[in-house]
Amino acid sequence: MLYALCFLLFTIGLYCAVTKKNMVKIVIGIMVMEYAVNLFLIMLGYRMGGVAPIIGRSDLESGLGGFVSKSVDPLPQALVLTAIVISLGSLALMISICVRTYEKYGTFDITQIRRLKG
Amino acid sequence: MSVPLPVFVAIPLVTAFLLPVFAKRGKAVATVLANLATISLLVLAIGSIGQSRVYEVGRWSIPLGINLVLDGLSSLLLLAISVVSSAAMFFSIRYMEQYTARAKYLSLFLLMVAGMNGVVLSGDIFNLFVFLEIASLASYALVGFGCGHEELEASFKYMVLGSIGSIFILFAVALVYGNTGSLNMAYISEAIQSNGLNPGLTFALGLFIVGFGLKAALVPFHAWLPDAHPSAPAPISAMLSGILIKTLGVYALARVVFNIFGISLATGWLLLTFGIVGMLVGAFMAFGQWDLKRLLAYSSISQVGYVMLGIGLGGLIIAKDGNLAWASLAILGGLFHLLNHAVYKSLLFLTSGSIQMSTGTRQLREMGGLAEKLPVTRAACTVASAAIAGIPPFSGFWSKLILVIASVQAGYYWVAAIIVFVSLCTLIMYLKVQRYVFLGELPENLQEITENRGSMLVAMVSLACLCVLMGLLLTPGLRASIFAPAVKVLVDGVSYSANVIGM
Amino acid sequence: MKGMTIIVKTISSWVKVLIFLFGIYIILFGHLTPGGGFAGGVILASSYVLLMLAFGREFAEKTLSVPFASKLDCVGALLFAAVALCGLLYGAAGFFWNFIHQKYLMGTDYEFNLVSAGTIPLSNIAIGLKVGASLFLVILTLSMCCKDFKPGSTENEKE
Amino acid sequence: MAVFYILLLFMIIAAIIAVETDNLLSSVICVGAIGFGGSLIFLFLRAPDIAITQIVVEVLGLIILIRATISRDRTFITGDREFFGMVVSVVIIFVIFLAGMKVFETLPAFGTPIFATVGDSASQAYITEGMQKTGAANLVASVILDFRAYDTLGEAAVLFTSIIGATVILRKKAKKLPEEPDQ
Repeated sequence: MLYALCFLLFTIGLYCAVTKKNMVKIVIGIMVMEYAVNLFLIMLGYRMGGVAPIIGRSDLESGLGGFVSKSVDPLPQALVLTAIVISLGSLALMISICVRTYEKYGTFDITQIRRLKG
Repeated sequence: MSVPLPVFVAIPLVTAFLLPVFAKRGKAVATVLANLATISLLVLAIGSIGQSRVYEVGRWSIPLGINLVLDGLSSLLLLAISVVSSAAMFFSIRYMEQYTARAKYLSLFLLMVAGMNGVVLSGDIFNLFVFLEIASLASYALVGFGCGHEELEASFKYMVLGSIGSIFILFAVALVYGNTGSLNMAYISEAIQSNGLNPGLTFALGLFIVGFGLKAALVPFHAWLPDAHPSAPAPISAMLSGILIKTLGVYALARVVFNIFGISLATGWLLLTFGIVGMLVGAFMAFGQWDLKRLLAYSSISQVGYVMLGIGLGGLIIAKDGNLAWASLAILGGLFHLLNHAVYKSLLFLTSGSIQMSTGTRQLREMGGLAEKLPVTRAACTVASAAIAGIPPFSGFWSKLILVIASVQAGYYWVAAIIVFVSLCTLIMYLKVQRYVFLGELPENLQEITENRGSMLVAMVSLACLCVLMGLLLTPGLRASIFAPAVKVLVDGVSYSANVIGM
Repeated sequence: MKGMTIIVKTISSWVKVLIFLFGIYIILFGHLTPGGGFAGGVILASSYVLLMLAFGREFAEKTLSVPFASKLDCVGALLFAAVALCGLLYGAAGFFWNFIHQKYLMGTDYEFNLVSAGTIPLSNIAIGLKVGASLFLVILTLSMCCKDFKPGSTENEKE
Repeated sequence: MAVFYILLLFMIIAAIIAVETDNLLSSVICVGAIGFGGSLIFLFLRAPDIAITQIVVEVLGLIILIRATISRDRTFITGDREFFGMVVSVVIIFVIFLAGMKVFETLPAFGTPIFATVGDSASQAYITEGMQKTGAANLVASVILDFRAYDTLGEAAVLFTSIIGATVILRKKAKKLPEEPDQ
């Protein structure tokens, strides 16, 4: 059920990116999709009643067994860290294209930015 | 000579990191460094033909770490990338004099090359996504490099569709991880073979097809290509049309469909349909264009259709348990066409850049009679047009012939008919280019123009020579070392995992 | 952009130092506690962004000029690539090999020390430098573009 | 468990407002709300690294977005694209949504991660041997900077690309005559 809500967030983003005609709104839609995917990845690695994948001194002293049976999955967290930075990079590039386009055309409305046919 | 595989990524990446330091002074140094990087990649790519290796990054055995896989298909793509990128890089020495920010241009160019090499070599599905993002982001920025109205509009459109494609791919990666618990392609493939496809994995496959289809501009997803490719500077158009859509789209799709999920009847038909629809739509749309580069861009859609047709037909025959010899022939046709198209389409875009730099226009109606003024460009353009239209001694003829033979042998006569028909359309299209650009009356305002000199000529002439000689790649010795391993990778399908884990 | 009132300026000049130190802490202890190169780098960048918002763009540019930031960006990326390439010194299979840990520190009793984990802290520092410089650069360029901006007046550049 | 539902519903409501409001500035602020909600969820999902990164990235991302929209949202752009295309895309999205609903039944139930059920998974090895093999107590750091450091190199390159790309797109003068020197 939580997965489904997460997918709903994804679809809202997709809807925004596909149907809106304001450039910034399109960017926002893409950002929402990225949040949803990141959240989905982290959820995949969650363990009920788990602990963060960081080993403390007490864990080491009492043997790693307790930690191993409770830790959540560190791999999706590493992937999401990468994905967050990638999305920040593409956000920066996208916003600079938007700003520059606004400077040229004086509007964010993509129906008025139509020099190219097709 | 066997170099460690990460060198293919490290050389362009480190050079790209180094170049912006030369921003103010030393533009010449930056240019020389960038050219050295692409040429050394070319040498390494030629040296790696026929090898197959696995490299474990950080000495972590899979699945702990990431592995890089060099097999026949990867080395074919590496060769194509390095040939096109060194020609385009050499061409841009003179061509990019029209633009500012030279060092940043070179840096972005090399980042794009690094991204493509990373995609081709990667054996890990998430790593493939990361490098795909590098190449895509660099190409979004390069499409908008001119900062004019059209460039920015095309760049935004490309970036939105490309980002949606990337997110679909990431979502598919997440689903695959959730269902198999692994990110390594070989392990995923193994898990799918032992547990079978469940609805989650099928949905992930669908997302992969849409995502890579957006990158490859397969027909329902092609809306960005006719805007983005003409708007970029000519060497970048050559890179985008020549190699980027094939690496990020066709290669990645073929790898995922054939080697990870395993080809099935439905995916075989789907790829074949993508190919045929792309061929027809691209050819018809190209007829009506009066903008030279836009015509070339639509023609790219049609030519990528040929590649998809070859691969899809081969997959279909494999899925139907047909004769494997025919399947390999169809895939050979597709891959040979991929290599051919990389060479002649980039040559055509380079000649269009040369024409645009001389005349200052891209509109076919405003040109004419340039044959005397631009003799070398004309010769190169004629060679490339003959090759793309499939006139016998040139390379395009052989790949189309192989595709026709394969489809006739496998009993798909209608496919063969479509191939011949689209080939005729292509011929007419390029006759139109020849007629309006090089023949006819020379307009008043173009009396003074002269042929471009220097690096642009060298790049065009060397690609034209390659274009003439490409037919030789089908001689048995070269074919066995270049194409046979690549075809074998796709025909073997999911035994990829056993090969990689065993290597 | 001239900057904000004196209250904001005074507070932010104090807070800026704290944020900067916090960023350095996050980077250095990335292998022991939550955080790491990316988070720390972004925090470093945000300390400069705070300076820019409070004092105006010119002041921030004076503290960290654009060419210098772009050099730092390149240096950070090169350092990270160098960490990767250093592994190659120990044989052709050593790309990204954690040579310090595997060769020198393995088996010694050094857990939870700052110098544990071999190349990981080095990579964290390189990435922190890179991320901080590049994000500061992005915001600076974006605000430079906004400076002489008048809505509707598209420039008459010859295309 | 309930906290996840509450936070996710909060994020979804914020997303709907961000999508549907006409004022760009409020839309951007709602994006910030989604991001902070996401950061809280990450904290509850035992991912403190991600929570920290998400929150600081969110701050910078908001500054970038506000830079882009401030003083530019005077022209309210209302309405959507042409009706027919809109209907088609909404139908396609709805179909994707319905197809996706089926998919989540095949995943392991929430709270039982896949790595615990697969025998030779990488994550299990990271948890049991990661500390000893890399020496880092933070296993996420050991994964991103040692086991999968090659990904991180790619990620640094992505950031580098986007920064170079942004400065290229925003430069003042793009074209010049071939003979003219670069400034």
